[in-house]
Formats: sequence, structure tokens, C-alpha cells
Amino acid sequence: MSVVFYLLAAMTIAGGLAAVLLKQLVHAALAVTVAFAGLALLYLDLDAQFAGFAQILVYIGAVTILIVFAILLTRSSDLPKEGVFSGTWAVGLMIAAGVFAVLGWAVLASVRVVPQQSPAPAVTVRDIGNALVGRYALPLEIVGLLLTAATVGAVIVAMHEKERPKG
Amino acid sequence: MLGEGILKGLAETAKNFFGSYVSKERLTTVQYPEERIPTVENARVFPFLVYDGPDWEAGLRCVSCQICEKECPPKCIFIEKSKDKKPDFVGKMQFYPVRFDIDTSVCMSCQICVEVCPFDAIRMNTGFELATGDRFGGLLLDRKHLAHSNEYYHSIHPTEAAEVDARRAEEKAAAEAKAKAAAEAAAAKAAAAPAAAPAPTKQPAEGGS
Amino acid sequence: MNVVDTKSEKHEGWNLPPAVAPDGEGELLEVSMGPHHPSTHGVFRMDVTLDGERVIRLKPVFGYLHRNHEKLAEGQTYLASIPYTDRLDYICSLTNNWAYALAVEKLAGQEVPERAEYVRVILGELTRVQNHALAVGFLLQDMGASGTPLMYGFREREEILDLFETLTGSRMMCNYMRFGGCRVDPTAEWLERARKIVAKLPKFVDEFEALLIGNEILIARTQGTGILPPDLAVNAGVTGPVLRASGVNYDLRKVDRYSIYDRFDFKVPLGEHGDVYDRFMIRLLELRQSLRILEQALKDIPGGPVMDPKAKIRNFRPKPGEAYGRIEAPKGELGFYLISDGGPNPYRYRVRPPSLINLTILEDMCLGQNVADVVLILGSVDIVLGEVDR
Amino acid sequence: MATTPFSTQLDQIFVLLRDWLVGYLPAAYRPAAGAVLGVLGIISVFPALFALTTVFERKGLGRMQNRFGPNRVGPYGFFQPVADGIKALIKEDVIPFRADGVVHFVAPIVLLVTVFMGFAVLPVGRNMVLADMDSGLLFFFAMGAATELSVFMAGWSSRNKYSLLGAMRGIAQMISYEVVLLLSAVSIVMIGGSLSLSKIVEAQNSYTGIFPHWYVFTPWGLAGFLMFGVAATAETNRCPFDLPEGESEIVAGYFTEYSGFKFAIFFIGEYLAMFSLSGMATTLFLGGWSAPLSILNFIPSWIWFFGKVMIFIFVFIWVRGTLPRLRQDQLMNFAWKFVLPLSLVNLIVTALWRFMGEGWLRWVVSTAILAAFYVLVGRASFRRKNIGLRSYRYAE
Amino acid sequence: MTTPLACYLLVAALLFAIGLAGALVRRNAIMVLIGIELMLNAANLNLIAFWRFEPHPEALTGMMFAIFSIAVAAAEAAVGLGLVISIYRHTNTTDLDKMNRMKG
Amino acid sequence: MKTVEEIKAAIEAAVPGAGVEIVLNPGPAAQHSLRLAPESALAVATFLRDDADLALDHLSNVTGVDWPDKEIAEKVKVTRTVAKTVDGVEQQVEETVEETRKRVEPGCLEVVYHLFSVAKKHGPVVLRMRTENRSDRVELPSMTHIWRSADFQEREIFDLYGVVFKGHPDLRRLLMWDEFKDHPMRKDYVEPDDYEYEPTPHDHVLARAQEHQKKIEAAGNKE
Repeated sequence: MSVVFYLLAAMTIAGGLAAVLLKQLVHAALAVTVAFAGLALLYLDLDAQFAGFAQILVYIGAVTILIVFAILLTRSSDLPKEGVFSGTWAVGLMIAAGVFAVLGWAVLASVRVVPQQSPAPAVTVRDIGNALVGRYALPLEIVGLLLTAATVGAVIVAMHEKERPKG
Repeated sequence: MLGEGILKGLAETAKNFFGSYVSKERLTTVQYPEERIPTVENARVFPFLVYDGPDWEAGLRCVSCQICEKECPPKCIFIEKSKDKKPDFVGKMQFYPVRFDIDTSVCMSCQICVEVCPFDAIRMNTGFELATGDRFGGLLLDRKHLAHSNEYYHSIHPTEAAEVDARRAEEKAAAEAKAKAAAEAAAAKAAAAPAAAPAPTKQPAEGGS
Repeated sequence: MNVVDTKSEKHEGWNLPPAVAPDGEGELLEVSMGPHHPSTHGVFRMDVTLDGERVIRLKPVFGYLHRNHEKLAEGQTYLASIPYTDRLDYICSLTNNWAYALAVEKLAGQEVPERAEYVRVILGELTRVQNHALAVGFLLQDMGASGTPLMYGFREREEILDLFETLTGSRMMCNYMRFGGCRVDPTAEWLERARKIVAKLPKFVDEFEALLIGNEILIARTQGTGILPPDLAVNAGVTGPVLRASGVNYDLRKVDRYSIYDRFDFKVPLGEHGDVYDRFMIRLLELRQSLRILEQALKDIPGGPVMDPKAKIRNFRPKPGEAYGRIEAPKGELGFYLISDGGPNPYRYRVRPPSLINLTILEDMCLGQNVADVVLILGSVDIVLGEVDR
Repeated sequence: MATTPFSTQLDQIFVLLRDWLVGYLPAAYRPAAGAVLGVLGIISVFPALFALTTVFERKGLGRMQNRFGPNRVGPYGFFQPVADGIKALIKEDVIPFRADGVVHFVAPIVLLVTVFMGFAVLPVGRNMVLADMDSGLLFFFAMGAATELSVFMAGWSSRNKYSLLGAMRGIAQMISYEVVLLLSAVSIVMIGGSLSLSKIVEAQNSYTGIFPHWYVFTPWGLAGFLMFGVAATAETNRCPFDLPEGESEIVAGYFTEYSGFKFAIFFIGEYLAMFSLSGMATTLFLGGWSAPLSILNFIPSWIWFFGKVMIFIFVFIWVRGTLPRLRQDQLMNFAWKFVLPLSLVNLIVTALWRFMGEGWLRWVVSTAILAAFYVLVGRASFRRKNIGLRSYRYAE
Repeated sequence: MTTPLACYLLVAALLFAIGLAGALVRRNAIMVLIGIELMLNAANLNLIAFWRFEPHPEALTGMMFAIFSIAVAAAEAAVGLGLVISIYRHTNTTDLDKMNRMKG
Repeated sequence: MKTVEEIKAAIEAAVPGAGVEIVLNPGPAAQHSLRLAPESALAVATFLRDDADLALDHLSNVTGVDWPDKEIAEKVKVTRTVAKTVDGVEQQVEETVEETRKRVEPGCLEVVYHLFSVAKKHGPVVLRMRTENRSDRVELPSMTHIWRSADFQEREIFDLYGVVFKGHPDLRRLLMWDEFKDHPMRKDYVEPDDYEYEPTPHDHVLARAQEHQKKIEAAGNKE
């Protein structure tokens, strides 16, 4: 149990909570950035350097910016009049609490089964690269295809429809 | 070819960059407080009043005719005419200004007052460092601050001042000649009729003091 | 030849700016550009409605510099208005003087000595050179060129201003021309210096052209931007380089042949597309033509007085009547309309400001363009707020 | 240590200095203390370089415009940044009434922190890298991506239309050019086979005769270098891509509402980003700290590094002094329709280069592909819009 | 000094629950997406933690999974936000409670 | 270029009942003008623009002129019968006496148009239009639809003179602010001295100078 872990965990959870609770959407987006950053640091704490940096690059550099852009494009940065929580918030909260209870129970119940931490693996980027083009070549291709398809799809979905009839 | 024009432009700025170290004439900036461009003779900033002789008050050329006051476009001149008269350089009795103020915060240095002045009394100064700490009083120049000697006028506008002096000398000579002629005529008249009329003529052009 | 077809049937409101509809997405952004905006060339405001970055409505707002110049002039003598004309278009005070002097000469029927006409042409063309150099520089400044072209323009302008100062006593507020001539006679040294500076200027234009005209960024930004069709330009009273960039051959130096412009050999460059690039290029080409005129004028200048000896400075009272005099100022047709009732002050004094009237079609040119192009179009019209607001 | 030649000592002077200072501490604290010293070095050297650069920039721009530039404060105006700094410090810090105070405050800090983080992986000299990470390049770009967040925060929190417009422009531009930046760096990774920056430099630190094996001296390297330069200009919002703060259009873009020291922080952040990207370009394409000719190896490596960075900075200034600004749509078109395809082609060319083996053929082939693509796409983009030089007619 | 795996898993579970709550509780579509992103991240943390604690981390299985997951998440975010924007164009709102009409 | 008379004839031929009259300009410039009746002005203007010979497509200048109500004092010879004593006899005599009579000529606002032709390169043709009075009947037709350059200039005249141009697409004040009430270019406009009054340094300077002068004089008297 290290202090670093507690700090990072607290940062992540606080970011996540703030993201869910903050009324102002832009604040929520910024808070979720904090959660992402905390997670990236947790990955680094877990010796997953590449994954951590990829997390920063993709989540903070791309996903947050996308969210922010969406917020600006949909003019959601003004506070809504009716309140930010949906009508069925109690149900949602209960479901979430239930899920957390089940997950927590599972984790605590299986504590004895899980192994202790092994010594830090010497994973270099070269290894990851080799794995990507070797063992995981097929998933890589598929993910590449998926990304392309998703990007094209996103562009088409969000694209300006010029000939849309009025009304 | 894409980028050609950009490269040309880059070459031009590079030429100027290095050129500014080599040839001094490229740099038009004058490092003002240390270096100064000599003021040109025609330069004009704010008007001043010319006086002759050593005493500024007595020697003011201004006769308080108030033409400049009327013509001044922003109306920044205030003149108060004197009650009495005193003789000018040709000896004619003239009014003089008891007050002559120019509000330089309003003056726009247009030189109209100089152009319309028939007495060569008001001229343009060339000094431009006129900053003052006193915001209101400091910019209102009165007679005393406006008065500058004819020598000063010569030092800033030599050509123009020489012309003015020549003209004034001519006028003075003409006036003197006229006065002399008048005196002679009077004398002749007096000689011709010594008894008939005991010369009532008051010679107008005599009082020079 | 002329592109303007005046006979074609114009339907009602054809010359008004079209209403541009937003594309219905998102709210419109109302931006107030000015009065303290870096690129409005003074205190000038444009109420711009943006749809994204596209301009769908633009209303210029004037009057921040309004001082009722015309009323001032009605309250004082004809002579006392000359220094105020300096302050109209403060970049080109000499052409303002000239236009006013021309109008008064028409009103009073005065003659101008030949030497004075030459001096006027020389000073007018020098003014045009420095104005165009600045206009191009400011246009590029608005395009974000960090001031380099502007500084080159300023460098040459500095020398011309020095010339002005030596002759007229002031660099910008020259107050030089009078009804019936000019105030001071230029000396031989002055003319020699002017010749030297004029001989140096073509090199500067070359430099300017090398720096700018081939630049791909400039071409991409300016070509096709802010197109002004010639018939609308004529109808909207646009004059000067902006009109000629639209391809209309109308240069008052050729049309009115005022002063002695018919003695000089020069050409009028004409644009084809009427976009920002054309306006920019027309100014550069006009600059070269001005230099040609200057060379000829400085070579031929005769001796003689510069002021009509019969002209009156004090107590100038023209006969009742009215006159409209105009010249080709660097920014366009600068006219003065005067009504005299026989008194020492003009009864009515009117300035026809080219800057204001050239702004009439600002909205038409900007509609549908990107907001970044608005400053470019405004820069290409080349306005001076002292003249717009008067 | 006494046996090492003087030039090596000079080369390693900062490393030796650090080791000497750290040597006084117990062994357990040494790595941490060494890191702290390294961090201190970076946060003192680069801001100092920033101060120097502002003077150089203003003087250089001045000279290009035939002016003197600042020359009043101190000898040749070199204390101008001090004066500017004092001015920025004592200026009133205005926060707009409706602004989002917290975000408004945090934005410049985010920028500064992320930019400083980027320096951690830059090898500024032989053995002089703060964190020689295995995936240093990735870390660098991750940090670069995070700066966009600060742009957004600044623009959004100011509650100013110009700020928001500037932020939108800034983010769109930075995202677009980041792709180019990454792709042009990828070709280096393809050849060098490592994401570690010190390994990339080492790979270039060999010589044929006296000439170095820098990547910029290959067709794909040159193309990548130029594209990296263009993308770096856009990433750092420098002219001609300075739209987010294009003062003639949107006043000062996303930091319109910033004043005083916060504005200064943005200013510093922008320059530091410029340094870090210049350093990255140097590292990737210009051999980092390696000497340009093998006979010049006696000069300390860090001098080479900073020298190359300063040349880069000079080019930035030079370009700024010459070029006008692009328009937003043109900027995006340039990124997505010209530079991005070119960088993809460059990747293919790099792959070809890798697999064609030694010989002159690969030079010809890769040069031909790149040049053909450049000319054709460049021509087409101009011809499609029907723009170009014009000739004019005259009326008599 | 090492942190046991359970701690990581608990953090991940908590984060997942928070994300789920966010997705269920908030009205705004973008907020729902943020919640989903949080859930995905929680899963990623699990993957990385399991990879770190498995006997043979050199095999890279969990790590690779996480990296792929990150990549897919980016695509998911792009598509999701594209949808939100598209829906906003039609309904002029991002409020999910109001998006109950079947036509745009 | 046609003379004013020819233009008048052409207009009358093209627009029946145009009501054009020639206003001569006595000054040396001899730019005579045509006064249009506001009712037919638009038709005349359209004719002037579209006529092939005239082709006055460039409306250079539009301006207002204010002619205030004028009090005219004229001497009239009046013949009347007065009782007079002639030679001691009182009788009625017819006598011619000069008498000064005053009458008020109603003023008007006048708008002057200077037209040129870009196509034919001639001009100017000066048009004028008068409002009926200066207070309530100040409407004139707007030329903006015929010549766009009238747009801002008519707004300016509206602003400074108060002529209301009917048919102008956007008749707002141009130079003065919207809340401003008066029309400053009218001859009888009086500057309100308390309206947004700001003390200028000029006033202070005068007051201070006077004080200063008094002090100096007081000091001088002491000596």
C-alpha cells in the first residue's frame, strides 16, 4: 500500500465524482479530464508506461477535446433550466449502487485467489510493437478497420446536410 | 510551383535583415533624444510674438488689430486691446495688446495667424518639446511667454526673417522720408507764410521714443 | 471601353445588399467589431452577425470621430477651413487642400499660375504614392504580416513626409494650398531632393512586389475575396482604386483633366475581377504611374510665381453662387460643394468623402464571406476615419 | 576522470556538476536529488532562453523591417525582457466579471505545466536527458496534446466571443496539425526503430567521412522535416498559422481577456512550446546534439543542440517577419488536403526506403515520388480555385 | 510497499459505478457519454492491473487488450459525439428526456 | 454634354408633367441646376440614369442645404391720398411714399444631387429638390434604389438636416447617436451647453488664467 496509489486513486475517484455531479457541462468535462489523468498515472504506477502515455494522448488529447467540441457545438455550456439530473435519477443511482455492491463483493471475495504482484516486467516499446505486428496482427488490423469505419461514420453522421428541407 | 513566392518573400526579408546591418541608409529610424533631425526652416509648431529691441514689452510688434483672433480656425487666441496708444517702429501711434494669450492645447499649428498678420508680429516657433506638468495653466501661454526677440526669429527662420527685416527697413525708410518731406513742406509753408499762421501743425511722425 | 451596362433593366432593390439566410444550425453570433478593434483603421464599428464564421449581416456604425466639420466651416472664413481639411484624410492632407482650393477657385473664378499647378501635381502625386504604400502595408498588416510590408511603406513615406515638412512646415497637416496658388515657393534644392527621392522610389516598389505579389498565402487569401461587380460599384458611387479594380475606367485625372493632368503621359491600370487582390495590385500599379507623372512634372516645372498676385488672403468674399469641385484623391473622388452668399464665410460647405461612400458596399462585399475576410475587405477599401466621420 | 580529454569534460560539464553536487548526499537520496537538479536546470534554462528569444525576435523583426528593435533597456536592449517581466508582474490582473474564475485561473498553469513536462524527454546534450524514457516520443506528444485543453479552458472561461472563437480555431488547428506532427515523426520511428529520443539521436550520430547521418539528409527525412516544421509552426500558433490569436481579426484570440502575469504565462508557454518543438525537430531530424561535421565533435554537444534550436527559432522569426496569415478554412484545407496526404505518402516512401536496401535507386525513387506528389497536388490545389498571378490591362 | 490487486480492482469498481451512475442519472446526452467513457476506463484499469499482477506479464495480453480498448474507445467517442451533434441538429436539444420523438 | 435646357427638354419629353425648372447659378462656376418636383423625381431620376445619351450612372454627391425662414425687408412705393395743407387750404393730395415692408419667406430644406456619367464621362448635372417647409413636411423620395451611393448620404442628411427620405431601406442616424434629438446642420441649431456637458480644459484655462492674472497684478501692486 503506497501513498502514491492512494493519492492517485483519490484523484481519479474525485475527478469521476465531480464529472458526474458538476452541473456545468464544461466543468464536468474538465473534471473527467482529471479522472483520465489520474488513471494514466495509475497505469504508470503499474509499470504500463506505453498504456499510460497512450491514455493521455488519446483521452486527454482527443476524447476530452471531442467532448468539449460537442459541448460547444450543441450550446450545452449554458445551464439548463430544468435541472441537470434526469427524472429517474433515484433508480439510476440505485442501479449503480447495486452494481458497485456486487463488484465490490466479487473483488473482496476473490482476494485470496489473486496472485501477489510479480517483479516489474521489463516491457519495452519494442516488445509491444513486436507483439502488435506479430501475435496481435489480426486484432490490430481489425481495430484499424474499425477506427477507419468509425471515423468515416462519425464524419457522415455529423456532416452538414445541405439539402435538408426546412421545417 | 507552390512555395516559390513565399521563398522570394523570405529572400527579400533576409536581404533587408542583413542589409540593415550593412547599409545605414536602410534604417530610417532616428534615435530621438540622442540624435535629432535638424529642424527645417519652414517648420511650424506654435506661434510666438516677435519683439524688437531689448525690452519685450515695449518692443512687441503686435498692434492688437485682432485679425488673427478672428481668423484663427480653432479660436485659440485671446487679445485684449490697450486703452492708450504707443508709437510703432515707423512712429505711427498704435494700440498694443495688454493681454495676448494663446491656448496651445487648442492651437492646431496651422499658421493662418502668421499669414494674415499685416504687421509681421506673429510668427511660428519651431521648438516642439513643450511638455509641461501643469495641465491647464502650463499650456496657456501669455504675452510674456509668447514674446521672442527678433534675433531668435532670425535664428529659426533666417530667410524669412531677413525678408521681413528688409521690408520693415524699407517701410521705415519710406515713413521717414515721408515724415521728412512733410516736415520740409511744413517748414516751407511756415517760411512762406510766417506771420499769417502760427504753425499749428503737429508733426505726427516725430515721437520716436 | 466600359463594362457598365446602364441600359439593362434593374429590378427594384437590385443594388441593395441581399439578405443572407443562416443555414439554420446553432445560434447566430453577434460580434461587435470595434470601435476599439485592432483592424478597423480607427474608431469604427461593424455590427457583424456571424453564422459560424460566415458573415450574414454587417452594419457599419459611424460617428465616433464626428466633429461636424461642415458646420465648423460654415462658421468661419474660407481661409480658416483649409487647416481643417488637412484633418479629413489625415494621410493625404495635400490632396484635401487641393480639392478644397479647386472648389473655391471654381466658386470665385480664380486662376492658378502654372508653376503652382506643377507644384500641386507633384505634391498630389507624392501624396498618392505615400497613401498607396500605406494602404498596401495596412492591408497586409490586417492579413497578419507582422508589419513588415507596413514598415517598408512607412520607410518610403518617411522620406516623402520629410519633403513635405521642408516645403510646408508640417509633415501631415500641411495646410499648403491656397485659393489661387500655393503658400510657399519650393526652392531649387527642394526640387532636386524631390527628384532624388522619386528616382529611388521604383526600387522600393520592386522590393514591395518581390515581397508580396507572388506570395501564395496572399494570393490564396485575396483572390476571389470581396468581389465587387462593376455595375454595382458605379451605382454605389465607389471611386478611386476600388472602382478601377472592378474594371471601370474612371480616373478623374483623365476624365476631368483638372489642373494640368492632360500634359502628362500616364495610364490607368484596370482590374478584372474586382476582388481584394485586384485592389491591392491596382494600388501598386498606380504607384508606378504616379512615379511616371512625378518624373515628368519634376522635369518640366517652369519658373514663375506660385501664387496668383490678385488672390486675396484676407477679406476673401466670393460672389454669390455655388460650385462643386472634385479631384482624384488617393482614396477616390474627393469633392467639395460650396455655396456662397457673398459673405466671408461659406453658406454651405460640403465634403464628399470618398472613404464614406466607398464603404456603402462594404456589406455587399462581406456577405457570405469568412469573418477573417471582413478585415481584409475593409483594409482593401482603404478608409480613413477622419474622413468617414468628418 | 582526470584521464578524460578536456573536450569531453566540457561536453559533460553539467553532468559532472550534477554528480559532484549529488555526491555530498547519502546514496539513497542521490537519484531523487539528481532529478531535482535536472528539473531545476530545465526550468531555469528554458525561461532564460525565452527571455533572450523575445529580445532576439523583436530585434530580428525590427531588422527585417529596417528598424532597430528594442535598444533602450540595458546594453543593446538586452534587459528589455526584464522590464517587460516587471511590467507584467505589476499590471492589474483583470478577471472579467462573468468569467469562470477557477478555470480562468487554471488555464495558464495547465499550459505551463504540460509544456515543461515535454522538456523532460528532450536530450539536450550527450547524457543530458532528464528522463530517458523508452517511449519518450509518445510522452512528448501526449504532453503536446494536453496543451489544447488549456487553450480551450482559456477561451471558454473568459466569456468573450473573441476568446471563444479563438479557442475554437486554436483547438481545430492544433488537432489537425498534431496528426501531421505525429505522422512525420512516425517515419523516424520506422527507420530508427525506437521511441526513445536518446536512441534516435544515437542512431544519427555517425558519420560518412565527415558528413553526419542525419535523417534530414534523406528524401523522406527532408520532407518529414519540412512537414514537421510546418506542423510545429501551426502547433505553436506562429505566423503564418497564428489565427487563434490573429490580432487583426479576433483581437488576441483565446487570451483576449488575460492580463498581467497570467498573460505573461501564456506568452512564456507559447515560446516554451516553440522551444520544445524546435528541440524535437532537432532531435528527430537534425541529429540532436551531434555535431554537423565529425571534425567539429570537440565542441560540447549541448552547444550544438541549443545552436540548432536557435537556428530553428530564427527561421520561425524570419517566417513571421515575411508571411501574412492564412484563413481558417485554408488552414484546415492545407492540413487535411495537402500536408496530411503528403505525410502519408512520406510514410510509404519511408517504408520503401527501408526495404529497398542501400543503393542509389532508393534515392531516385523516393525523391521522385515525393516531388511528383508535391508538384501535382500543389498545382491542382491552385488550379482548382483558379487563382494565381494575374496580368493587368491599362486604359489610356 | 506494494499495493494489492484488490485495491486497484476496488478503485476500478468504484469508477465503474460512478460512470454508470453518471450515465443513468444525467439528462444530457454528452454527460451520458462521459459516464460511458468513465466505465470504459474503469475496465481498462482492471485490464492493466490484471496484466501487472499475472505471473507472466511479458506475454502482454492484458496490456494489449487495454491498448486496443483505448483505441476503440476513441472511435466510440467520435461516433457517439457525432451522433449527439447530429441529433442536436434535428431536435435542437441534448436533453435525453426531451428526445422522445421518433422523428427529427 | 447637353446643356441644362436640353436636359430639361429631354426630361419633359420622357416624363410628362415632370415639373422641372432651371435654377441658374450666378457664380463663375456656372453649374446650373434643375429643380425637380418631389412627386415625379423618381421617374426623372430613373430616366436620367437609364437614358442612353445622358447615362448619369454616378451619383457623386448628395447633400442638404438649409434655407431658413427669411425675413425680407423690401421698400415698396405706395401711392396714397393724404390730407395736406397746400397753400393754407386743406386738400386731398395723392402722394408716393416709400415704405419698408417686411414679409417672411418660408424656408425649406433643399437636397442637392451631383450626377456624373461614368459611361460617357461627363457631368456634373445638378439636381435639387425642396421640402415644403422646415418643420413637419420634410419628406422627399429616396434615391437609394436608383443610385446606391445615396444610401449613406441620405442617412447623413436625415441625421444632420432632418429630411425624411421615403423609401430609404434603412433610415437611421448616421453620425450622431440614435438618442440625439436635433439636427445639427440646420442654421438655427443652437448647441445645447448642458447636454452631456463636459468641462473642457479650455474653460478651466481661461478661468485659471484670469485668476492667475489677478494674482500677478495684486503682487505687482504690492511692490
